Formats: sequence, structure tokens, C-alpha cells
Amino acid sequence: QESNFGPRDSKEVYYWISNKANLPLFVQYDYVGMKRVAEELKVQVRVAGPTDFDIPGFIAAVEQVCAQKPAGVSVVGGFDPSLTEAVNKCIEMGVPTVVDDGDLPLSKRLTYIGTNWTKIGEAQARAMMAKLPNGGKLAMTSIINADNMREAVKGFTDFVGANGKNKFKIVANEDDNGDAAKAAQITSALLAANPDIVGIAGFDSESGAGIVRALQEGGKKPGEIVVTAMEQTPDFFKNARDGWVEGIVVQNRELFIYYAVKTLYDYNHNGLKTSGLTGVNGGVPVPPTIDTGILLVTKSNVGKVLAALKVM
Amino acid sequence: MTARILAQGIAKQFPGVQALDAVSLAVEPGEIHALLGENGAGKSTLGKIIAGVYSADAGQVFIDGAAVGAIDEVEAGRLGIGIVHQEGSLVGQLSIAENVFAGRQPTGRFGRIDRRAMRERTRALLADLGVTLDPDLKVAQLPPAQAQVVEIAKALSRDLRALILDEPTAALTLNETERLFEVCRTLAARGVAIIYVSHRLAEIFALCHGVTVLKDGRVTGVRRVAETSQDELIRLMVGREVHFARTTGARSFGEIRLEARGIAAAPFVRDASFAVRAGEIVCLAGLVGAGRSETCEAIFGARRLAAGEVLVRGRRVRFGGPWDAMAAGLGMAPEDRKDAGLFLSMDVAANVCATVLDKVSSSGRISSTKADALAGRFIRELRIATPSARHLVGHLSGGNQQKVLLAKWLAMEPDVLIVDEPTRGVDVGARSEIYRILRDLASRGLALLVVSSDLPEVLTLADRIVVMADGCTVGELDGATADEEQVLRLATRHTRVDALPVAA
Amino acid sequence: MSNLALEPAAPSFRSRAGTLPRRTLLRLANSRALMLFVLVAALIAAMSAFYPNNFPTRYNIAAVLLNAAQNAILVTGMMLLMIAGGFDLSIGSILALAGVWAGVAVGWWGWPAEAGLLIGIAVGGLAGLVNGLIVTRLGINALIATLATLTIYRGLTYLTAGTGVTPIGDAFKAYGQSVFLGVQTPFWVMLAVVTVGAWLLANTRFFRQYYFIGGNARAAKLSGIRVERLTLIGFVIMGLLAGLAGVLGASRLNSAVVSAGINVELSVITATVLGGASLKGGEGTVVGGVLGVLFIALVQNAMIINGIGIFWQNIIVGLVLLLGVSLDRFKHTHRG
Amino acid sequence: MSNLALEPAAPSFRSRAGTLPRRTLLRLANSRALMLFVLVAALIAAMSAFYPNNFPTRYNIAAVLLNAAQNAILVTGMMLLMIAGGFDLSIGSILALAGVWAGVAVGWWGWPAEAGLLIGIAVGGLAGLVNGLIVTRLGINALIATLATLTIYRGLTYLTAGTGVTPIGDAFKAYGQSVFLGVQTPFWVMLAVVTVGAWLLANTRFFRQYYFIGGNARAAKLSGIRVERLTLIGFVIMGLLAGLAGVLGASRLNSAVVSAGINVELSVITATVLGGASLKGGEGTVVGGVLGVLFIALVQNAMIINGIGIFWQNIIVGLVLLLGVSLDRFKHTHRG
Ligand SMILES: Nc1ncnc2c1ncn2[C@@H]1O[C@H](COP(=O)(O)OP(=O)(O)OP(=O)(O)O)[C@@H](O)[C@H]1O
Ligand SMILES: Nc1ncnc2c1ncn2[C@@H]1O[C@H](COP(=O)(O)OP(=O)(O)OP(=O)(O)O)[C@@H](O)[C@H]1O
Ligand SMILES: [Mg+2]
Ligand SMILES: [Mg+2]
Repeated sequence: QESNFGPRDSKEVYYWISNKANLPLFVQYDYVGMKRVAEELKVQVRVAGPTDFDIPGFIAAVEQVCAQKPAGVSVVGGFDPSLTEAVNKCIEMGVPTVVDDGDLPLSKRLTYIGTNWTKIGEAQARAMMAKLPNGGKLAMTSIINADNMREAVKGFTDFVGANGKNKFKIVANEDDNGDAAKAAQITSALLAANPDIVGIAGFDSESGAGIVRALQEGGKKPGEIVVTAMEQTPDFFKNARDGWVEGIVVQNRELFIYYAVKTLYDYNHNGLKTSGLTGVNGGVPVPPTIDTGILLVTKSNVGKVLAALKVM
Repeated sequence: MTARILAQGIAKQFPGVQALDAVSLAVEPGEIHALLGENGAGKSTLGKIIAGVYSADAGQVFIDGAAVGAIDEVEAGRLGIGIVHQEGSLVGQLSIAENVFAGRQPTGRFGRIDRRAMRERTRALLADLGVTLDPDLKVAQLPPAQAQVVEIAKALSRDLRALILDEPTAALTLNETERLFEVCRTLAARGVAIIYVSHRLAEIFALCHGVTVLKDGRVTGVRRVAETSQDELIRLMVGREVHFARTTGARSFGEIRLEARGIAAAPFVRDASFAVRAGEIVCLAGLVGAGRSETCEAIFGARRLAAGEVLVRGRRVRFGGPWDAMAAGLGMAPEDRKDAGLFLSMDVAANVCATVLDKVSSSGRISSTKADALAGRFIRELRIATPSARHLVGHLSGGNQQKVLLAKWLAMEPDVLIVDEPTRGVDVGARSEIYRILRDLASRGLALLVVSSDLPEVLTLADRIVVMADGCTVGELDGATADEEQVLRLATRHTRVDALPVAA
Repeated sequence: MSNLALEPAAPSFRSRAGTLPRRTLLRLANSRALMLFVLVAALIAAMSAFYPNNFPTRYNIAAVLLNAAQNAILVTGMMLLMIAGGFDLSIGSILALAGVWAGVAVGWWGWPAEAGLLIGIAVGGLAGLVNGLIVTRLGINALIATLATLTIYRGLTYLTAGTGVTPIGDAFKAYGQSVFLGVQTPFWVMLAVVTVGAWLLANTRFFRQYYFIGGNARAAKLSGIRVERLTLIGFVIMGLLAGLAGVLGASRLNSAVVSAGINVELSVITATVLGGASLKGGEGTVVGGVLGVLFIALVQNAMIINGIGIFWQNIIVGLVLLLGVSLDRFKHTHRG
Repeated sequence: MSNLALEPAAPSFRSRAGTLPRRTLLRLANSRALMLFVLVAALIAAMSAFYPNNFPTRYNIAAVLLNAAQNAILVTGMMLLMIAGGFDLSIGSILALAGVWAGVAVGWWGWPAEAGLLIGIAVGGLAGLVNGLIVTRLGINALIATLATLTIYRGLTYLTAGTGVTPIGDAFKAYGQSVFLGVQTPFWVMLAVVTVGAWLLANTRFFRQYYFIGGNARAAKLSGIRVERLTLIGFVIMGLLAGLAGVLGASRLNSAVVSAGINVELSVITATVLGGASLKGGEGTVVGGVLGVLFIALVQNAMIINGIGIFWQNIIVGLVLLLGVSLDRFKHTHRG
């Protein structure tokens, strides 16, 4: 497995730093964008960070990478606000630093590239409610202590509160710890606790697979309980085709690091000055956020996705 | 006739110690052969080499004339070599029956352990040794003497060609010792060769045919028991004369230092009363399980008092733990030196200083100079055979460990010292040394309470003998005039709580 | 503090009054296993009484059992190791490694499902063998040895297939998803493993030796028990069982996940200790360990059915754990 | 397997030949600490030679030392507990709880920064006290007791402030962010803790008692050492240090995070064992433990600078760990 991309002899090195840096989700999507941009710009892009959930290790990696004075750093920010100071330190040391996937709004990062997790929550809520005109009990599962998940949970909850009136009731917000087997266990218990539950939303990449498995094991029919989830493996999209999942939120993850490195590269090389307020550092060309947008995959558009991914 | 066991030119080195150096030993079938020597002479090491626990650096072992190569415990067992280890090989959490058949349990269908057969055979083996115990009892619940019997039963549970007994009687009382001798004679009559290690010379003369004496890892003599004398053996072992003299005449004692009044402590002590005066050696005698050790622990604050009171210098005390007892001037050397007495993975100096950390430190800081000086003093005074004060206690021979245990408590300089089995596993030379030290301490005004299951020892040491039976003190005897029979009669007399002649 | 623990409750052969079931009952008495059995029964009874429509349903019970299967398989091996005074922290990584190898063999190379299962289990056994060799040959203690292999095996898992393998294949998933008597295969496999394991450990001479090793390794060695060899075998068995759990999990989800089994060692050791094992070794039964797994699984299920907020769930699990181990401690103190 | 470990290297009252530095050197000799010291020195030399522009820079060294600070503080307490034959798995949760309490006090209630620091440390001490009471009074073994409080304290952390507190405040963050001689405060605090801890453990009568407890708890008790009380104190010290690490971390990051310290117990125990402690107790030194932390931190730093792919990092860390503990094992075998 490759985790350093681009020409070896390039002196210009960019880093992408994350917790769980080799999460399959990252390998599957983010690494693709990384490879692409490295080859395109003829720079090196390297992966760094702990391979497990280890915030101190993550912070240590950020600080130590910045101590090498690389050409630029992109930090995956969704895990924890405590990364703010580490990012600030990089900026103070003169290392161009951006944040991707989940934001660190209080940090001095040049920009945030990624999706709006509140919107992800809203999108799932919208898809779910559209399918359930009569309302009913809903439940959520995610990684409870990840910052971006909290945003999604809030987006979902607020949207249901604002638009569901008295028809919907959120009965549970559980922690599956990013583990499909745990998500399955929780879903089974949720079904038992609420035999009349109508919808379950999963916010981390492993939630959906676990929810669907538990429904199948629990003797449910496709669509009997409305499920919304995040993208996982290409294979997971089949669940949208087969009716097990009503909506799958796709983040265009390949774009995160692609635009992160491009932005950093531009910051380093392009002489363009902007006069707008967005110009930090004397007007360099960096917008404060770059939203890569989300795509909701449903039964109606899943065919194209499956064809594009070459999944049978 | 070829020797059953023949060891030739055995050498074995441990870091810093040449434990054995060109040692040879021959034992005929049917012979009970004594192996004698001071603590650390290498007896256990030789036994372990024959039983496959250690491999020799040089030399060769022959069984019935056939050379045995590098073997381990399993192979030794297959060759019919049984061994009773000095330090025990029992697992406390498991039952007697399982321990006896460790790894060799009789099995039935599908390899299933046949518990019934195992129990029955254990019962029979124990009965041979004159003990009735429930084979399902956990070994941890047994007092040391009974555990020792189980240990012996375990060695006897195989088909034996040769048996090595490494100080089997150190924890036994007379009765069981007699039974063990009978079993040994029966085995010998069947042609089993027995190597018998003991520090009790009387036993050698009662039981053995031949004797080999070791000193510092070398053979200093091989004799027929019938043709030698105690004095000769001692000379071979120690290199000088050693005599045991009984305490003579009435000495004058000081005030009462320690007094127990009607002590009861769970689960076996019911009613123990006695007093120890300054300068006096009181021996607590009795049979196994009489509750002497528990009485001592209760006095020392290591066991909860259920009833009764303890007085130190006439003042009633309530100890929350051994630390309180120590603050009041009490010390106690426990009987089980491995489990309760020593820190085997620490060195001699650390062990000696364990009770007196404040003495070897100045303003809260440990001083290695003081610690070394203290340890050095006791190494000299008690003649502890150790390469240095830095040697791990776990690597010392049993007798030397016992001396370290004593040193640890002598270092504390208590007013009242309780010593539980002071010479278990100690050689004759060291034993007379320990007696001398204990007497010396007493003459300097220390009050001594000695628990001993060794009757000659009791008679040698005691100014006064307090006998316990069944958790109660049942009588007192004058140390200068008492004889074995009197003590035994008191100890074995069936007593009921309400009919006790409690000592004044 | 391990050396401060009160007296252990090692199993022993009680008197043989009465018939087989009665003897078994007697053996359970006075043990952690019985305590857990009572707790489990009480929890089931209470939940069934308060939530007759939620708890005792076919699907819920099946789900609880199915989800407990992985840990129950692992606890069988862990109990063996802990009885011998050891343990294995690398089981979560072994599980993932085995699953991924099975996934790669079947999903990528197109091998038959059975070959995938076997290769996964074999990989587990091999990993266990390596653990055992490090512990017995290099003399490195089990804690640090298996902590090291925990990260090494996880690393190998990523190297083998960074993205995991999804889907693996229909023939393969049949082994984890087919239903028998209302519950899926992994449960039945678990039942077989646990039953055989419990019987072997309680009754055979070979496995009985592990109690000696844990009780006192030196004494065991002097008694002619081949401590090192048995320890090695213990690690291999643990590895095989972790491999089995790994392939079953992969088969159930039809997906070999590289992050499978992260932190599973802690929950397995928790269940093992709850079930009567101790770090000192020499005590514990498979039945106890499995009841420990079941108890924790039921508590988790009960909390969700009760609708207890996730923040409180942590606290309750912790308290229940303390309760579970302190009940019979209490009894011990009274015995003296 | 703990009871199979070879002979331990228990500390002793060494002779005091020569001057202070010479004595220190002698004490190091033949010990895990020396081995680690050599490894650390070798690693530093090699990295400085190969990466003169990356490794021995002010920023890099400062970053390594700062990041090692938390674990080095924790390892000091863990070493004390492990010497006494215990350990504490709940330190990560205590750390988070302490940080969150400090954060809430300062960030939400507007208390002065100093009060926040003190309350955080006090919360840590209290959590340690509870651990100690469970272990010594209820007689529950340290493994299960602190596993239970691990989840309980984490639950309490969530309940106190579900989302954490960010930012806490400028006065507060000054304690963790101000720079002295090029390195931030937490490093200097760590240096003080470690130096004092090492000195106390090596030299004072009071702390020397912990070696005896770990060596043989029963014999220690009969030698007049207050085993239970000292164990309790050990847990409180561990708690206070975890609290200190927690508030320092919160102050350094100006953020009290509910997920702080997750899994930290494993890395701390790894460093402690690497530094010479064993599960059996009775051995180890603070210097060894701190060198263990430093060694692991340097290896990780070296891997970042080397640009070693993350897929290989796990494997390398595991192998290095095995290497670190096996070097002196090797020596042992030759001695015995
Ligand atoms: N495992 C070991 N490691 C280091 N030294 C040892 C070891 N075993 C024995 N020794 C040393 O070897 C010598 C012989 O010991 P051994 O146990 O054979 O003596 P012994 O004659 O049985 O003494 P005792 O009468 O006290 O039992 C002693 O000096 C002892 O310290
Ligand atoms: N019948 C018995 N069953 C179980 N345990 C017993 C029995 N008799 C004695 N014990 C154990 O023996 C101890 C009580 O005997 P204790 O050691 O105090 O007697 P003692 O007179 O000092 O005998 P010893 O000669 O063994 O030192 C306790 O630890 C107790 O557990
Ligand atoms: Mg001996
Ligand atoms: Mg006794």
C-alpha cells in the first residue's frame, strides 16, 4: 500500500495528517485525490498521523511535521477542537496550513476544504422525512465524540425539529464507535426497544453497513425501516439499488485533498493578490472555505453511480 | 550389583557459586543413603540434577548402569525417579488429589479425568503415610506439615526406582516422621534406592544405611552409618565440633513483657493464655495445626483477635496491624519464609533492611552505606553464606534464607521477638549458631517466644514450655526438667475448652 | 493490585454427592460462574417482566446471542491463557488479519469459500504461534509481547488490503449469514466452541495442566508439566479462535474490514475476569467467561431498551462491572 | 506470561563507590534504563547524522519533548503503581475528567485560571482515591476496578460537558503555552515531576516501601509496611498526576476535550514496561519509564522525518518495542 505520492525527487513536500490515517474510507477515496494532485503538480504528498484514534498522537504528528517546515500541510479537522492550537502553531511557524473534511473554525487555518456536516445531517433528515409522510420514531448512530459527527447529529436533529413538527420523535442517539459490528448490535437493540421505529440514520462510514445487516438479520424487508447513511465501500451503493437504504450521502472525498494541495500550491507559487477581506496574509488567493458539496444517492440515481464505479 | 543411582564427577555452577565440583554418589537398590552437608553445600542441587531439573555442567548420571543424558522432569518421572523438593512443588489453589497426580491424572473415556479413581488412590497414599485428609481440600488450606505429607504422597504416587527426599521432615512432627520412615523402609525393602537429605542427624542414624557428606560442593566423606558417629559426621560437614547443650538451671527473668489472655482468633485459635518475661525463652510446643502460628499472628496484629487481650509490659494493646506491634517493640519471624517472610527477588541487604527502613535512612533518605553496614554485620554474625549483600535471596540455599529471615528481625532490635520455626531447614552448625544467638539475645533481656515443632529443639532452648492443643493452651512445663514424653502427653491429650488447665 | 487480591476461587473437585447434574450444580456453587448465572437470570427475568414486548422477542434474543458470539469465542481462548497466568492483547488484530486474508483469498483471488475460511483460521493460528514463540522462546512477558504484535498484526492487515475487501462473495457469506433455528451460524459455531472448550478445560488431563501453570509455574515445572510447550499451545489455540472469530465476522458482514476488532481485547479481558479469571492465573472456567460475555451483552441490550442516554451507559456499565465482581468478594470476606 | 519471566532486576541498596555521577552510572548499569539510554542516544546520533536539517532543529526537538510531556508525567505515577504490583487503566479518563472540570470552571463559570488548574488536579486526585478505595477496601483487583472506573469517569466527563469546552481562556492557556528556553511549560512541569519522582522513588524510605510491596505483599505487611494505605496513596498520586497531565493538556490546547486521553493507558503501560517494570511488581525505575516514553516518541518522530509510509509505521513500532525489551532479556539468559 502506498502512502507517499508524487515524484520522489521533488523537494516540495505537502502533508496530509489525520487520525486513523489509513481508515479504508480514506484509502478508498482521499488517497486517490492525493495521488492525482501529486502527479499533476509534480510535488510529493505524504500521509502522516496515527493509525488509531489517538488525539495526542495526532497533535504530536502535526507539530512534528510542521517542525520539518514542509511546503504545506492539510489537517483533517473533524475529530477534535483541541487540534486548533496545533494548527495555529504551524501557521505561526510559517507553514501554510489548511483544514479538510471537518473544520476547525477557531483556528488560523488558511481555509477549510470539505463538506458542511450540518448539511449532511439535514440532507439525511430531508431524505428520510420525504419517505415517511406519517412521521414516527427515528434514531441516529455515529461516533459520539467526533466533532463533525456532532455537527451532523445537530443538523439532523434541528431539521427534524424544525420541519417534522409533532410527527417525528428522535428516540435515540447512539455511539457505534465507527464499527459496523457495533452498529449492528445497536440497531438490533433499537429495534427491540422501539418495535414501531420508522427510520435510522447513520453518520459514520461504518454505520450504514451495520444498520442494514441488523435489519436483514432481524427479518425486516427492504424499505420497511427507512435508512440513511454515509458512503462506505463501492459495494454499499447496492443497498440503495436494492431498497435497503433510502439515501446515501456522498461527499466527493477525492476533492478534499486535491483542492487542499492545489490551494497550498497556489498559495506558495501564484503571485495573485486579492484585495478582498478573504485575503489573509496580505491578500493571497485563498477563500475562507471551499465547500465540495454533497450528493445524495438514492434509488433514482444509484444506477449511474454503480456504473461509474463498475459495481455489479 | 550395579548401583541404582550412580552420579560421577558432577559439576554445576551458578553465577558466582560453584555449587557442585566433581561430586560422585552411589546408591544401591534397597539402600537408604543420607546426603549431609551444611546449608549451601549443594545437596538440593545434586538431587535436582539427578531428577532432571538442572543439567550438570560436567559429569554423568547412571540409573541401573545406563547413562541418562540430558533429561527433564518428565523423563526423570518416566525413569522412575521421584523427588520431594525442599521448596515444595504444590499448587495451592488446586486440590490435594490433583496435586498428587499433577499432569498424570488417571483418565477414563475420551481422556476424561477419572476423579473417583484419583481420589481413592490419593486417600490410599495418604493413609500409607498415616494421614486422613479429604483429597478434595485445597492445598492452600493445609498447614505446612500436612502440605509436606501431600508432597511426599505425590512423589510416592509413581512407580519408583529411586526416590530423593530433600528435607522431607523439616516441617513434620514426630508422628508423621515415624510414618514416613516406615514407608521408606517398605520402599527400600522393595528395592527402591532412596537419597535422604536432612539436617537432623538423629534421623540419619535411625533410618539410613550409607551417608555421603558434602562441603562447599565437594564430597568430604562417604561412610556406612553403622561405622560412624555424630561427631565424625559433624566434623566432615562443618570442619569443627558442634555441641548442643540444654539450658541449664534457673535464670532470673525480668518483668512480664508480653502476655496473652484468653486469645481467640478465627479459625483455629480458641483460648490461648501465656506470658513471656524479659530474658526468658518460652517455647510454644504442640502438634501440627494446634494453632500456634495463628496465635502468634493474632498477637502480632496480622490476624484479627476475636476475643481475649494482649498486654505488652502490662499495658493492654490493640494492634491495627503489624506496624503497631512493631512500634510497641514486637517482632515476628513467620514460619513460611517464602510466602510470608522474605522478598525472594530482592537482595540480601534489602531483605535485612525491610523492617528497619528508618534505621538505614537519614532524614527520610535511604543511606546505602548504612544498609550495607547493617547487612554486612548480619552476614558476618550469622555466617550467612552469600557471595555478597547484593545476592538475590531467592538464590540462597534454604538454610541461609532462614538466617536472612532472622537477621531481618534481629535488625529491628525488638523487646519481644516471636520466632516461628526458627531452624526449619537449617544445618547443624547454623542451628547451634541460631541457638547461641537466641540465648544471647535472651540473656541481654529480650523476651523470646519460640514456636517449634522440633521437640529436641524445644527442650534445648526453652526456659519454659507452653503446650498448645486444639487451639488452646493446655499446660506449661519447666524447660530445664521437661522431657519429650511430658510434652507429647500434653499435646496429644484430648482437651475440651471447658476442662482446660489454663496457665497462670 | 494483583498480589493483594483475596483468596482465589479456583475450581476444585467437590465431593461427589448425587447425580451428574447435581454435581455440576455443586461445582458451580460458591463460584463466580454461579453468581453470574444468577445475575444473568435475574436480568432476563426483570427485562422480560418490564418489557414483555421488547425484550423477550425472537429477534432481540437472536440478535443478542449473535452479537455475543464473537466475544464468547474469544473468551474461551482468553480464559485458557489467563488460567495459565498469561493473556493476549493482540486478538483484535489477529481477528482483523484473519478476516482480511480470508477476504483477499475469496474476494480477490477467487478461491473457494472453504479455502478462505481455512486460510483465515490458519493465519490466526500462525499469529498465535508467533506470540507464543516470542513469549516462551525470547522470554518477553505476555503484556509487552502481545502489545507489540497488536500493532504489528494490525500493520500487516493494512498492508494486506488497505481498503478491506467488500463484498467477499455469496458462497462465503453463507457461512456467516445462514439461519438455523432462528439464529445465524456464528452463534452455533460459538456454541460448539464454548461447549467443547468448557468440557475440555474442566475434564481433560491435558487442559487441566493449565491450572497448574497458572497456580504456580515453578511448581508445575517441577511436577513435570511442560510449561513452555503448553504456553505455546495456549497462544496457538487463542490465535486459532481469534482467526475463527475473524472469518465468521467477515462472513457475517460479507466484508473484511481492516479496522475490525479494535479494542476488542479490553472487552474480552473484562468478560474473562468478570467470569472468574485473575491476572495471577490458576483460576477461572469457560462457563464463567461465557456468562461474563452474556451478562455484559445483556446489560448493553437492556440499556438501549430502557432508553438510557449514551452518557449514562458508560457509567452504568462500569458500575455493573464493579457489582459483578464485588458480590462474591463480599462472600469471601465472610468466609474468612 | 508473568510467572514465566526470568529473574527480575529488583533495585537494591547499591554501594556508593565514587562521586554522584559515577554512582548514577553504576546504578544504571545492568539495567533496562541503561539499555534504553544507549538506544535513545544511538537513535539521536543516527538521526542527527542523516537528517541534520530536520532532526536536530530547535522546533523538532521542542515538539518531541513537548509531546512526550504528558506520557512522561503519567509514566511516573504508573511506575509507582507497577512497582507495587498494581496499575491503573483509568488514567486516560481521569485526564479527560480533570481537563473538563478545569475547562468548565474557568471557561464556563469564569473562575480564575489557577482555581481551574487546582480543581482539575483535585478531581484527578479524587478519582485516584476512588480507584484506591475500590482496590484496597472492596478488594477488587486493579485490572477490573480501573477498567470499570475507566468507563465511569469517561461517562462523567461526557455528563460534565458533553461537547467539551473550547476555548477555555487566555489566562488559562498561558499555563500551557508560555515558552521558556524554547520549550513550552508542560515540558518544564514534566521535567520537575519526573526529577522529583525519580529522586523520591530511588532515595526515600517512604517510596522504597513500594518495592517491598511489589516484591511480596504478604511479607511486606508482616514486615510492618502498611500495604493497603500505601497502595491507596499510590492510586491517589497516580490520580493527581493524571489530573495534572489533564489540566496541562487542556491549557496547552486551550481546549478541554471529552475524548482526551482515550487509549493513553496502553501507551503509558507500554512505556512503563519498556522502562523496566513488570506486571508482577517489585521492579522498575522512573528514569527507565521516562526513557521508555522518550524512546517511543523518538521512534515516531524518526518515522515522520524518514517519511516512512504509515502502513509500515505500526509494524516498525511493534518491532522496535520487541527489540527494546528483548535486548536485556538476552543478557539475562547469558547470566543465568
Ligand atoms: N538457581 C540458583 N541460582 C543461583 N545460585 C543457586 C541456585 N540454586 C542454588 N544456588 C547456590 O548453589 C549453592 C548450593 O545450593 P543448594 O540449594 O544445593 O544447597 P543445599 O545443600 O541444598 O543447602 P540447604 O541445606 O540450605 O538446603 C548455594 O550456594 C546456592 O546459593
Ligand atoms: N484440619 C485442618 N483443616 C484445614 N486447615 C487446617 C487444619 N488444621 C490446621 N489448618 C491450617 O493450619 C493453620 C493452623 O495451624 P497453625 O499453623 O497455626 O498451627 P501450628 O501449631 O503452628 O502448626 P504448624 O506446626 O503447622 O506450624 C491454619 O493456617 C489453618 O488454615
Ligand atoms: Mg537444599
Ligand atoms: Mg505453625
